[in-house]
Amino acid sequence: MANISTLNTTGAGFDTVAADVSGPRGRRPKRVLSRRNIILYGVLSVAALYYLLPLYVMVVTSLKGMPEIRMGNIFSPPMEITFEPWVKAWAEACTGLNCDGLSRGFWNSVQILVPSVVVSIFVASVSGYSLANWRFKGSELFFSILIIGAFIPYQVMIYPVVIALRELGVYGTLTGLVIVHTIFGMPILTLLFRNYFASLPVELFKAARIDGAGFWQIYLRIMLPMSLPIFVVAMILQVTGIWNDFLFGVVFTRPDTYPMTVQLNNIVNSVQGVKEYNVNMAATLLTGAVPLIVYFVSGRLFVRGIAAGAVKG
Amino acid sequence: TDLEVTHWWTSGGEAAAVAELAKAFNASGNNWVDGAIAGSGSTARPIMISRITGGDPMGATQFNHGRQAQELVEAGLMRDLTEVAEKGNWKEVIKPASLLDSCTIDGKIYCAPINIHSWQWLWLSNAAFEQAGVPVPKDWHEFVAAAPKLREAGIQPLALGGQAWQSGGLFDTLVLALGGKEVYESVYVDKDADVAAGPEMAKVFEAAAQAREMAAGSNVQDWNQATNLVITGKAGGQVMGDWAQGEFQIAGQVAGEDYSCLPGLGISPYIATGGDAFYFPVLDDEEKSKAQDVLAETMLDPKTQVAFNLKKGSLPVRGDVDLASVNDCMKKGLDIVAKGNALTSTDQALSADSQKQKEDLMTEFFSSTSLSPEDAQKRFADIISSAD
Amino acid sequence: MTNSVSIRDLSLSFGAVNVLRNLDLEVRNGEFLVLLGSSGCGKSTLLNCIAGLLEPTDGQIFIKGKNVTWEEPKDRGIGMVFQSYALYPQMTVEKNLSFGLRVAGVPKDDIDRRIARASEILQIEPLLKRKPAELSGGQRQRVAIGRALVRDVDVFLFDEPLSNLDAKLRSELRVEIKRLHHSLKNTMIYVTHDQIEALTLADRIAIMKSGVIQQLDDPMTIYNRPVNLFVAGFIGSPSMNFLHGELVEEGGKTVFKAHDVSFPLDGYEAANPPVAGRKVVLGLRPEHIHVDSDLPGIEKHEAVVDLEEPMGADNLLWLKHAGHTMSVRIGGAKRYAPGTQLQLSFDMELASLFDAETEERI
Amino acid sequence: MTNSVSIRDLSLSFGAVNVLRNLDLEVRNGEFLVLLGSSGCGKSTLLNCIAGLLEPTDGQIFIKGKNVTWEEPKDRGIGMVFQSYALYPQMTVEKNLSFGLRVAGVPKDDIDRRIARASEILQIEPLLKRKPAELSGGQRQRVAIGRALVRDVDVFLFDEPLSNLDAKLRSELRVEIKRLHHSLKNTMIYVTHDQIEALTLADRIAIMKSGVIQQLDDPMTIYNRPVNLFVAGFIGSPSMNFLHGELVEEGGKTVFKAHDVSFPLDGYEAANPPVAGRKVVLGLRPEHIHVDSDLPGIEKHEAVVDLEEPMGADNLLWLKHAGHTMSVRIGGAKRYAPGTQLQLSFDMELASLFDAETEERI
Amino acid sequence: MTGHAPAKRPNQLFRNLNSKIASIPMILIAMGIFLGGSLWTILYSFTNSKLLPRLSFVGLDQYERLWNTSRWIVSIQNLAIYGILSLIFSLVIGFLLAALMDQKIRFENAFRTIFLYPFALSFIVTGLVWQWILNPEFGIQGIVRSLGFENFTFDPLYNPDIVIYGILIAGLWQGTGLVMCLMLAGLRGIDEDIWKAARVDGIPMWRTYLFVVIPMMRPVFITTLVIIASGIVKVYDLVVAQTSGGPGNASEVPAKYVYDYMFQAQNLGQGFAASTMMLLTVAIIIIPWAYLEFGGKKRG
Ligand SMILES: Nc1ncnc2c1ncn2[C@@H]1O[C@H](COP(=O)(O)OP(=O)(O)OP(=O)(O)O)[C@@H](O)[C@H]1O
Ligand SMILES: Nc1ncnc2c1ncn2[C@@H]1O[C@H](COP(=O)(O)OP(=O)(O)OP(=O)(O)O)[C@@H](O)[C@H]1O
Ligand SMILES: [Mg+2]
Ligand SMILES: [Mg+2]
Repeated sequence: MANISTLNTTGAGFDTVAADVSGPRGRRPKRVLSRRNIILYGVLSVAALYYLLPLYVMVVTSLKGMPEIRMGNIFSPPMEITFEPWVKAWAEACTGLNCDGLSRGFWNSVQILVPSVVVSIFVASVSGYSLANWRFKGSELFFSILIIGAFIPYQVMIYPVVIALRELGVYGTLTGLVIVHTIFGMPILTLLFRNYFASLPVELFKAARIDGAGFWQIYLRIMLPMSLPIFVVAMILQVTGIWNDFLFGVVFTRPDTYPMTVQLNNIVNSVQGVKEYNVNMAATLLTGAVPLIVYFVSGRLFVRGIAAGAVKG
Repeated sequence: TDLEVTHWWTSGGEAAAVAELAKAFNASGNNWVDGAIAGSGSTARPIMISRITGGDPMGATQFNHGRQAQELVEAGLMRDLTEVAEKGNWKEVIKPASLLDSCTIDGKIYCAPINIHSWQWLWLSNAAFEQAGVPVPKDWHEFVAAAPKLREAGIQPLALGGQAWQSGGLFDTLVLALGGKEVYESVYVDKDADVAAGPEMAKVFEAAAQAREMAAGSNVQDWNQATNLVITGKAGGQVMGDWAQGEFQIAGQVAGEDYSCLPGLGISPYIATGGDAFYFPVLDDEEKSKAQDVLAETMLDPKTQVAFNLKKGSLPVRGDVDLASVNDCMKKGLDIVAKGNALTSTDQALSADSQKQKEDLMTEFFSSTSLSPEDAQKRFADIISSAD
Repeated sequence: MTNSVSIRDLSLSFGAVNVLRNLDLEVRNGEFLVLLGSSGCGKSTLLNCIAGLLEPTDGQIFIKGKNVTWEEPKDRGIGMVFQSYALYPQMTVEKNLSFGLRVAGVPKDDIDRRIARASEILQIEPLLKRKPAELSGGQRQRVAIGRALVRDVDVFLFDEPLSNLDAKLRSELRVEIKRLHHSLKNTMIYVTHDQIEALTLADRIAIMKSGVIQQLDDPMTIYNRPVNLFVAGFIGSPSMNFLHGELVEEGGKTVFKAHDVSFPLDGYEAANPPVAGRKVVLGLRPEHIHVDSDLPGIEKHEAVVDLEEPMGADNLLWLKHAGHTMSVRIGGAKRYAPGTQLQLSFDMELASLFDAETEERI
Repeated sequence: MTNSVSIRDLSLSFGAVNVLRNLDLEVRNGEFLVLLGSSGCGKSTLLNCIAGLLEPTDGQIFIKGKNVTWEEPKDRGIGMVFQSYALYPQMTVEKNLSFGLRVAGVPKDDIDRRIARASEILQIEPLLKRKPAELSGGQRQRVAIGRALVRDVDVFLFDEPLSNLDAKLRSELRVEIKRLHHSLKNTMIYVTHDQIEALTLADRIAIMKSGVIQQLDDPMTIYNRPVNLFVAGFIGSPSMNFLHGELVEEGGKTVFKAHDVSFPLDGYEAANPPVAGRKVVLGLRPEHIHVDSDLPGIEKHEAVVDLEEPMGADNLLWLKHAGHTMSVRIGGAKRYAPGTQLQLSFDMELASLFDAETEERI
Repeated sequence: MTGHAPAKRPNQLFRNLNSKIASIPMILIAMGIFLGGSLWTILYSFTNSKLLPRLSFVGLDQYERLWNTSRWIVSIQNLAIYGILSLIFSLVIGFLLAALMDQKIRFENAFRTIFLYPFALSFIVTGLVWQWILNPEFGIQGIVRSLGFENFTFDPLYNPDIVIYGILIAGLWQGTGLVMCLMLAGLRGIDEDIWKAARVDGIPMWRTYLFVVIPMMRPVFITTLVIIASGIVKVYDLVVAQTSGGPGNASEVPAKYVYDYMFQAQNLGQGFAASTMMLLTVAIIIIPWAYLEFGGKKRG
């Protein structure tokens, strides 16, 4: 009685197909170089080339000396690798009278970046949480205005913002700059957070309310721990956005607190006769390093977070 | 005391000149905090204005001499320098007097002019003409005539950077050189739209069309890159203000030997002088205000004037300084100023708005042959008629 | 006996949609009340109103005699268990249980005591250190119940707590919840759309349809004496068989007549004396139709088997009888092939009769 | 009779996980075969292999005698219906039905004819112009079946087609699918984890556990003569009652003894003669235990009611009997309060006996 | 129990008080900056403010002048060309890449990082690099010519007719990675069974993508559209870094016009008028969409 199934199954139809037993069996054999694979990886590789080309050019150029650049073509690898452009970009390049390269701007940027990222993400996440879970009359209206705000060019808003900050008395301070970054990061971040929080089960929120948790307790103890992916997305967006920002950095700071991008602009745009392309490229790479590293480290979470937050509506 | 000074002097010659200013100011026991913003006035100006109107002004800031800062002064945001000026007897020493006039509003002086610039210079590369086998031109007409030869030799006849103000400057130079003083003044100073639409100006536009052909193919953006084409002999010539002088100097070239300069394009005895000036926003801090005064004084100090202008390639604003060490080109300029042949620059004559409109028109004109000289002149006349 | 939860004239609308309409409901102390209704009829909405998670548009809610209409959920003395469990995913089971208490600032040793008690009752002691993701569906549901349990509340609210579980687990947990109620004796309000759950668990069942309670009674009454066609059709699986016909006088007695077949109404307890000539609907439950039985004195009807659905313990026959299809439930042992001829007899005492127009029970 | 689908020695693994292990299965022509098993046992995987949506690691698949192991899904002569319906959401019902045909280049009038036929069979003519979002769950499911129907295939594959529907709809559509099979007479392979569906629909049921078929038989055999403990426990709701004990000699007969209570094995048909001294498990279905019956000559056992679950047509009693809990199904009319003393008698002919170690039926 | 006085409905203002307090920054930003700032801008667009905002009204003068300015017209045309092409190409390329990435390929992480990294770089950097690669002397054109193809011409940044495409190349390089990510997330969200159903129906992969999957990804496309579109309207840095609007004014864009006239020409009124036109365009496109997406459907 042990194997009733096997006894049963080899019944009636066996002989009709017995001759066929030698036919196809198991996995269909696949060639590694099938047409599909060639097209698939071919297209991907060509695309990858297009995306990598500029990076390659930047790296290669930054390692060449000026004479080689003037003669050779931009795609050829350096005949003689020199790190001097990097040193120069980091520590020696001049703008006006200051000849300490990007190094000064780096720390300024960090000092701007950290509070701006933290504050803007905090404000946006709390707003998104309010919008998703604690709607009140008019909240959707404010949100719609925010979303429309995402389309307004920053240049248009500079004047009103300057006036607003002046009235607040924080113009030219770090606080002012943090406020500016918070304002302009608000629309997209709020949209992300709102969608993300709305996609979390409402029951969790209800359960927490019944457990007696209030607005902040639910935010801090229930929502926050569940929202890593979306916070990663927000963090990446803000780090890249704020780090790469030039306009606000220059309008809302002073020379001794200029962020790295202003220094970069100064190096790149201060032409002493011939453009020092190698130094420019080194400076560019140095400036882009922080967001690039953030990307390489948390890129996988980025996609997950996008899937969780951006795509649902 | 620390004093932050913003400016957009970041090219080689300019930076060296600024260093002289800073040295002189630091010698007075203060500290020059450099706030250079690279690019050009168009990048830097909004930042300066935002900061001044935002209530976080710098200690001093460069502005083009002229009408640009007028509203800031009227809004009471700029420091009154009348006392300093009187002490330094600026009214007497500053030549031409029009420079100080444009700093003067309601009888009070609000800025310190630091140099004289003039646009009307043609810079020529001797090497380039040698290579093309033509003598170095003596005026614009010869230059135009030599252009085909230069092309044949693979040399760009006229170097012109892509920034809008360069096209505008080139055109104004042509107006003064080819149209003459009367046309220049009736168009820009009196804003006479009839003259602007008239036959004299039509000739200028014809010449501009020629210049457009000569400039075709110069793929550079910045003015000093264009100058560099001349320095290296890749281009025959460039129409650029006297500040180009600084670049030649840094490159170690000698006027008359390596390069030639033709004020008024070698045709007109006149040049239009404008210049840079420093404004000093009103500050709350007593100490800083004092330092501002010191800086203003330092800027007009004869020694500083010489040191600065030598590096910058511009002319000093004082007629009483000894310029034994100046080179060939600067001497030519000084002579013209001394003769009183200095006219008002378009920066002073036109509002920034009209300037910008004119620049937009010219950059469009110089970059694309699809805009005919006739159409361009029509639009030019419109701008002049509505100019203020 | 005081009522545990009283709902007075409650209305709720989302925009233009009236989800609840002037609803009154009294839940007795210690009662197990089940809200039963099809999807979208407003059960969850009502439960959320009681819990304070939704604000009613109008009306009042009393819990233990206190007007709590505008109270915060936590101040109402209720605990709630959700269909999706709604456990805090990043906390251990223990943390999940204690969260509410910690928020309320209950002393540490009190918390421990309560958790110990709840986890003993629910037999989840070994799970206390795990996170929800490491639990099976049934265990999660138990923890969710535990979360209400530790809070020592007067009223338990359950919103379809078993819907996400598979059939086997569902029937097991059903028994557990019933045991829990027996031992705790708290008031419990339980929402479901599964009638088996409703019938097995409830002291009383409230059957809802588009925001209105149709019948509120104990399970036997609901099953055997539904007040209207909706309730009759809703309860029972497979559904009650409905025969459309009319009442006629036949031999001095009022009988039900449909498709030329007449059913004497002997034994039927009418609420109002049936009037001949009225269009009515006769409802007969599949298990109240007997096949080939030899009960004497009862009229027999001919029918043909159309389809047979063996379900193990029982066997469901779909019959063709005088022009309509009828389902009949018989024991699991007997089998009938499609096409078989049968004799039917009907249990009229257990039948229901409804007015065809008002759909009310006669 | 030729077999419609034959599976030979099929294995499939995802990486290191062996989901299917050397599985053999023959499905007869026109047969309705149900694959039943708990979640994750590999039912869908097997179905996907048959459909050609997954490539087996080893083994062969024949459909209508043709080796299709390496064929594309569309060339296998199969149609498939998914749990989530998988309708193309932006196309009308008609487009949904015709999409595959249009792509295959079937002539226009042929398409129309097939759609007309399918929609008539499934009664979805009025829905043809609607989009899936405008359909109810049951209607969607019908359209999904229609999509397989128009393709005129030999074999229908269903992957839990009713799981997403509510109980009422489920039981209605169940009957419809059964009717469909009666009228089409195609081979159908139907995956479910709902045993009621399996029992009512199947000609034969294959019960799976971790990728291995445990028993393949007709529903009555599976229900009444499960081959091992797993099958016995899996089928039937509420579950079969299991009593752990051993076989002893008593008065010349082998009897089952547990907790000092002995059950004579009169009438039990053992596959192998039972040997005294063996540890065994006795399985009794709830409906095979009789309460207070007056059947003569059968030993009576005392029991106490622990809990009662009225389910309308039946009543489920949870009893305490000699140290273990037992469920008993009785008619819906009789009620027993908890604590009531009862007399039980057992239908040993319908009982099952399993070896405690191998868990196989004795 | 009727003896109990009915509890009073609490003041609506204090309902969800914490939420309202927490939303104050959002409200301030929305109303104060975005709405207030826009209204302020619109108001001053009717004045002849120069360097500083002044309330001396001149009616529609600024608008008249704006629409008579060839540079503005060119800017609008450029934005339209850039916007439409950029939308189409980012969606097409982004989707194609995502579809390829979705084929269970090896090295998925590597490819994704490669496609996405440009997004981490600023427009300034992007503009600079591409300006260089597209430079006719030592960029692609120079290289190809030095290989012997003397007549090869590829100088988009110096040819007024195609300069906007040169900017597009750089813009796409920077932005398609994000689009790819969004699309990939969307594709991963498609029910597996749909694919299976299509295979059983014998529908080729490309048709499944075209007729089944893409229509199902409507929400993803909308989100992507918002993100791309908001970037397009704002495009400024890229142009400045690559061409400064040149050659001539061939690559001018509205945002740059606004900026130049506000700060360089010191004609705030003109800048504000141009801003207002941009705002108006945005509003015409966005408000109906925002209403449908967020206003229409109520809480879930
Ligand atoms: N936030 C809301 N906005 C608008 N309508 C809503 C909202 N919440 C629920 N509804 C509507 O109210 C009605 C009742 O919903 P409710 O959730 O109470 O139903 P239910 O009986 O619990 O159904 P289910 O058995 O599916 O859980 C439904 O028609 C639903 O569409
Ligand atoms: N793509 C996959 N990769 C790895 N493991 C998988 C994959 N698909 C299925 N499995 C595993 O194979 C086993 C069988 O899955 P299958 O979907 O066939 O189960 P099932 O019987 O259909 O269950 P259900 O009733 O939940 O649908 C499961 O343990 C599952 O985790
Ligand atoms: Mg509900
Ligand atoms: Mg499955």
